[in-house]
Amino acid sequence: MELIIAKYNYWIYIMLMMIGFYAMIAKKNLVKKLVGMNIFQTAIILFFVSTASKKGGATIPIIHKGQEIINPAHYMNPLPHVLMLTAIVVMVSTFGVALALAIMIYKKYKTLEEDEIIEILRNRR
Amino acid sequence: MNIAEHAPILIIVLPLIVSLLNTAVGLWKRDLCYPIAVATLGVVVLLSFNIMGSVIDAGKIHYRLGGWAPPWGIEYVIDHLNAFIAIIVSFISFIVAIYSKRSIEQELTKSKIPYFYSIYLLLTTGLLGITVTGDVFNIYVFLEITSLAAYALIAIGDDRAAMASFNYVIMGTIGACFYLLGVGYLYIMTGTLNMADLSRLLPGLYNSTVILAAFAFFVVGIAIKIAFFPLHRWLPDAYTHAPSTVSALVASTMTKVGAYVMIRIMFTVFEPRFSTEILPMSEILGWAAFAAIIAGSVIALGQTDIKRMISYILVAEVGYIVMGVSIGNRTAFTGAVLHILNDAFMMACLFLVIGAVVYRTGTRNINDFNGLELNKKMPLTMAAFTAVALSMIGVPPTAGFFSKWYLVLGAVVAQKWIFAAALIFSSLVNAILFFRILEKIYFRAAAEHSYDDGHETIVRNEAPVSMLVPIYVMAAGILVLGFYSGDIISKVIQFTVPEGF
Amino acid sequence: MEIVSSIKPVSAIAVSLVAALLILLTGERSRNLREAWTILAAVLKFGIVVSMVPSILDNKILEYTLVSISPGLLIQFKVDALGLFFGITASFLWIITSFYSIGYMRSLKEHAQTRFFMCFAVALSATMGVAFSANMFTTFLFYEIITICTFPLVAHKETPEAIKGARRYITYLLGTSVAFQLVAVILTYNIAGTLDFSNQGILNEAAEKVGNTFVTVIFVLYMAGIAKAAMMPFHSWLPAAMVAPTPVSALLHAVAVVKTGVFVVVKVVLHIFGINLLRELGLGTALAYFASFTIVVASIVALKQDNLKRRLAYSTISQLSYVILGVALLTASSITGSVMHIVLHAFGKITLFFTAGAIYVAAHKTNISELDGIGKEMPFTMTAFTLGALSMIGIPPLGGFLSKWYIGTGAIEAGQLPIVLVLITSTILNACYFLPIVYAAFFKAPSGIHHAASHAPAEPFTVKSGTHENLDILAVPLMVSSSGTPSLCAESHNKNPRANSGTLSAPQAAKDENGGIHEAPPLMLGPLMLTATAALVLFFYPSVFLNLARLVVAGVTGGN
Amino acid sequence: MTRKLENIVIQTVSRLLAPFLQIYALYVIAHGHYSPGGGFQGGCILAASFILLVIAYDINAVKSRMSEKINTLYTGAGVFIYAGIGLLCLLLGANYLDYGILHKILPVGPVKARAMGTLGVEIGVGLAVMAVMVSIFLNIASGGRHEEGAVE
Repeated sequence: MELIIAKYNYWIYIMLMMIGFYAMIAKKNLVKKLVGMNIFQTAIILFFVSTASKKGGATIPIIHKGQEIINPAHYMNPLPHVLMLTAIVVMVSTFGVALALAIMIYKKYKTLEEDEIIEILRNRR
Repeated sequence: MNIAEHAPILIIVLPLIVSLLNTAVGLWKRDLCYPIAVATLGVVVLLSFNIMGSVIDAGKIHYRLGGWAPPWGIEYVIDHLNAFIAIIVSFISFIVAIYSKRSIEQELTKSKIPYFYSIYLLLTTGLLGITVTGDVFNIYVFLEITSLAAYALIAIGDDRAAMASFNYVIMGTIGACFYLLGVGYLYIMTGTLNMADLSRLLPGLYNSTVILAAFAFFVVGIAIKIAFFPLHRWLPDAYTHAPSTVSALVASTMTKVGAYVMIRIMFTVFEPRFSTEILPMSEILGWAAFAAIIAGSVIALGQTDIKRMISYILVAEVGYIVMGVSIGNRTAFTGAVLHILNDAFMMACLFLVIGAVVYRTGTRNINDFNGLELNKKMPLTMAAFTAVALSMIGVPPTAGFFSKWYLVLGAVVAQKWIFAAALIFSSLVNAILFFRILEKIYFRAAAEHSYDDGHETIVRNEAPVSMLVPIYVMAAGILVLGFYSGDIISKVIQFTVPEGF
Repeated sequence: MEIVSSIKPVSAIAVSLVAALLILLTGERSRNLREAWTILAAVLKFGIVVSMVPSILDNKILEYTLVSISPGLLIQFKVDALGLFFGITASFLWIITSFYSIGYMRSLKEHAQTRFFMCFAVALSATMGVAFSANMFTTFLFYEIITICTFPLVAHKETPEAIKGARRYITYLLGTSVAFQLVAVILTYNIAGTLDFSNQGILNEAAEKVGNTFVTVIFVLYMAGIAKAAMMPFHSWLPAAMVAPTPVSALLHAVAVVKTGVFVVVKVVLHIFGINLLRELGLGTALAYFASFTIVVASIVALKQDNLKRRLAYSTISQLSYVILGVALLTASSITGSVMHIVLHAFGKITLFFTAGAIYVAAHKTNISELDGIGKEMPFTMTAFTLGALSMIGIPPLGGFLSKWYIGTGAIEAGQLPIVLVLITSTILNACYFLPIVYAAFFKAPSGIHHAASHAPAEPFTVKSGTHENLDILAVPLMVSSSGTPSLCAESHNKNPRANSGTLSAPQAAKDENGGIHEAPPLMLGPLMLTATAALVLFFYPSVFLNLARLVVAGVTGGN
Repeated sequence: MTRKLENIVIQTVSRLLAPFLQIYALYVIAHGHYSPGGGFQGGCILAASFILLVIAYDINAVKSRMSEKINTLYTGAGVFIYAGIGLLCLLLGANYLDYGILHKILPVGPVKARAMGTLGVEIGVGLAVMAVMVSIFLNIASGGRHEEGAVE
């Protein structure tokens, strides 16, 4: 129990990730798959960002005017945030491409259900 | 500005800028996109040779982005292995770009052509980025640039391409996210993303389960990206339905670059000792590679679509490379790196040839080849195909033989007989596969004979020159590279072998 | 042994490669020019090969390194006596075959002649490569090239049967070489660190290190991997490959391909393992008995073949094992014999194939049962056939006798009397399946043309190295077995072979005299008469080959 | 998507809100180099303002201002600004993206020049991100019919 509480951020991210993973693998609807993908990626972003925080009122790393001594303990680690910014960009682009593909698929098969599409492809062959 | 000094960044920035300029140019004059793209890639090829030259002369190159010293800034580190892969990637994308003109004009609407070249250049940017960077997170970014470009390029293929590409998106994203998780765990434990820094800090942490988990995430993530058995399902679909130009590019470079990342993670970020002893990933990978080779070869036997067949062979070839890496001795590793080169050439050439055939005849079905009289219609293309086929089987003196030689020898040195057996088995299966096709191309049933003292009824319908030249560059590479493998090994590959092998 | 660097071996290989290119470029535009390239290359090649003879007889070794793949792994050529021996045979027979195949292809109006001649030239190139290679790596390389470039030749007719045959051909040859030979080569390289042929063998030290079982496994892999030698059970590609046009069968399946196979076996036995090691392990004897089995069984199978070419194919299988048998006995005489047999069988068998092709072209007959009385239609062809058959059986004064003699002597030297028995049995069987053809051809017809001539008796012969007491003992069984063949034998002797020699333009003249004569075109007849004659002449003047063979033996046994 | 949502309240509010959104976006872009914010975030907000207009009105309202052609040009220009500044550093003799060197052409010291260089990059990134976001949205919202010669 203590393990769960002490590291709750990890538990949350793992749960989210598994939800997303489940949706990506098991859902038949393509858009649901994409939603799952988004949850999956968000979970990872959450994980990264949560690792950046520090206990004891750490804040964003902005240097106030006149402040001379910089104590790293007072600031959150900005690097994971920056990394995740990049990851978000990647995520958005992936999502964009995936949606575009979903639209293409819909135009072609008039459905977004995977099994129906497979059925159509099989009949076509 | 000293070009040689800045070559590592130029090979990335140049295609990146040109890729977006190209879309703008495309609005103004569509026909300019092709020459611009080809010229850019030509310059990139020269630059990568330049890099290789400086690496051979002076050893590792370090390039600090923005002048920030590592581990704070992003650093590009180039040693023999990077330079080698960079040359392969840039050269193949250059050659395939030359080829692309005619086949893309046929497969794509005119207004899309600028975008095609734009994405094409982006893909190259991503691949080269993965190759030169010395930062694990940077690899992720470039990996995703590459993948995104590939998703888009594959989606413009035939009418089933969209679905194939969609599955690829799902799988590719899972792979990339696993990789990202690996990066995250490493960062938590060490606080750095720089490869050199990581390799310095990690040995003290080798017993931590977090590091083990990170390593496992890395390997699985990359395994998805390179379509390593049993995570290969997306690849045959995607590569089969992609336009032929794209198949040629992605099949020959993406899996190779993925394999490169695997080598980097396993042997640079982590020490060979870790990958082979502490977490016996090598052992696992070796057996998975064994399964990949067997399964890839056997499934390929059942295919009638030639592109799909080759895609499955590619799955087996990926198995070759991973097996060579996982055997873990100097010879096998040499074989694996050499095979990266040879397989890139072979795959590119195969898909280019098929592209030319599809361009002229419109069929990819092996059974249709029987009546096409391809040896009369496209004798030059078919000659090149024969050369590649022999190389795939591993017939000396083609290039494929030499890498296979090293791989089998490596397996034998390591006394892993069953691995050697798998490699031999796959050669034999390839022999069946390709001779079946060659037979269909060259020998027809007797009823269709035209004794050639009369007039030839078959019109020669050779692929256009812009396709033929790239095919021949590749085929010539396959025939010639074997003879130079001695030089390649002594000048380059022997320096890529990790210490401790 | 003096080692001289020389470009000659490479040029001998390159000349037909260049020719192949020229043939391809010329194509169908000018057939005469295209064929001229073939002839020119053949003659040139032969010239180059022959020009190496003096230096080799001088105890020199010509060497040339083409490219180095990695340390200890070179593509290197080294001409020694054995290689030259094989080189001369193959290049000489190429000249003859070229003429023959031009005649054959043109009279049958075959398709894809450019491909045919091109592949032919490349095959010869690769054969030279095998003959002159300095290490097992180079050998393997050219071995594979031969397989690949003869594949189109076998499938030439492109009929379903041809494709089926070619498929079996490639399956056996490529399959075994990749699955077994390559593994064997790699294992050898792994434990010995080198692949260079050496007179003492290269595995001696390694054998102590890795143990005898391992070496035995390698040996078995080699023997299984060299399917070109057509040892049972990897023999069935050879009959299957008989779907090829006859010139292909003649040169490739009597000379280049199968002889490459046995040549590589000889190389492996003598220069990879070495006589001493094999003796120690007793592998030589095992191989000898294995080969014996092939000899006898293939001969028996040949008996019931009705297709002429198939019968010849089984005969080849059996004859090839003679070479292996000879070398497996590991004695000086037997090795001499087996090396001699490479060339003698080549001349004899090529004659037989040429005649088979001639019969097919002139009379369109392929089965033995149809050949009754063909002797009067095609007297010259069938005479040559007779000569070839006699040489195969090993009846003096034909070349085949010499090699059998030496092998037999070797068997006695080695104390392997069962092998002598095998030789005798096989000789009888050979007679059984060849002589009926001769009989049917000449005598089964209502009015046969009798080549009445006195039988040339076996001339007294002297074998220079024959200091062995049991020569006479061996001579008797061989003679007896030849002449004791049921009733047919006497007839086969009743003509003077020399009367027909050198009659290149004979058919036309003959045609005027006998309306019944319907011979094959002169371009085909010439070569087959020539080789038949050669089979005969070689018996009387074997000196060049014999000297070379002795050099080989002297090398591997450390001089005698 | 082409169905019109004729709602005067929404339309007016959106129209009023858009400029403020854009100003805010510019602020985020301009402060990226020394406080939270930056090109990507700003670019997204900028794009959001256009997307808001699409939702409130319809696609054509925005398309007339942000055609595919202009989007493409903006994207190209944005990346060119970003990479160009990096290359400028190269030309001036420093490493790629080493903005400190820009003091040679800017009337400020190396430290300020670094800040200026970063600002320039943020602007480029913001422009590109805005254009790409709008472009993605328009394309997907119109189901690929946004521009002629749609992907088939």
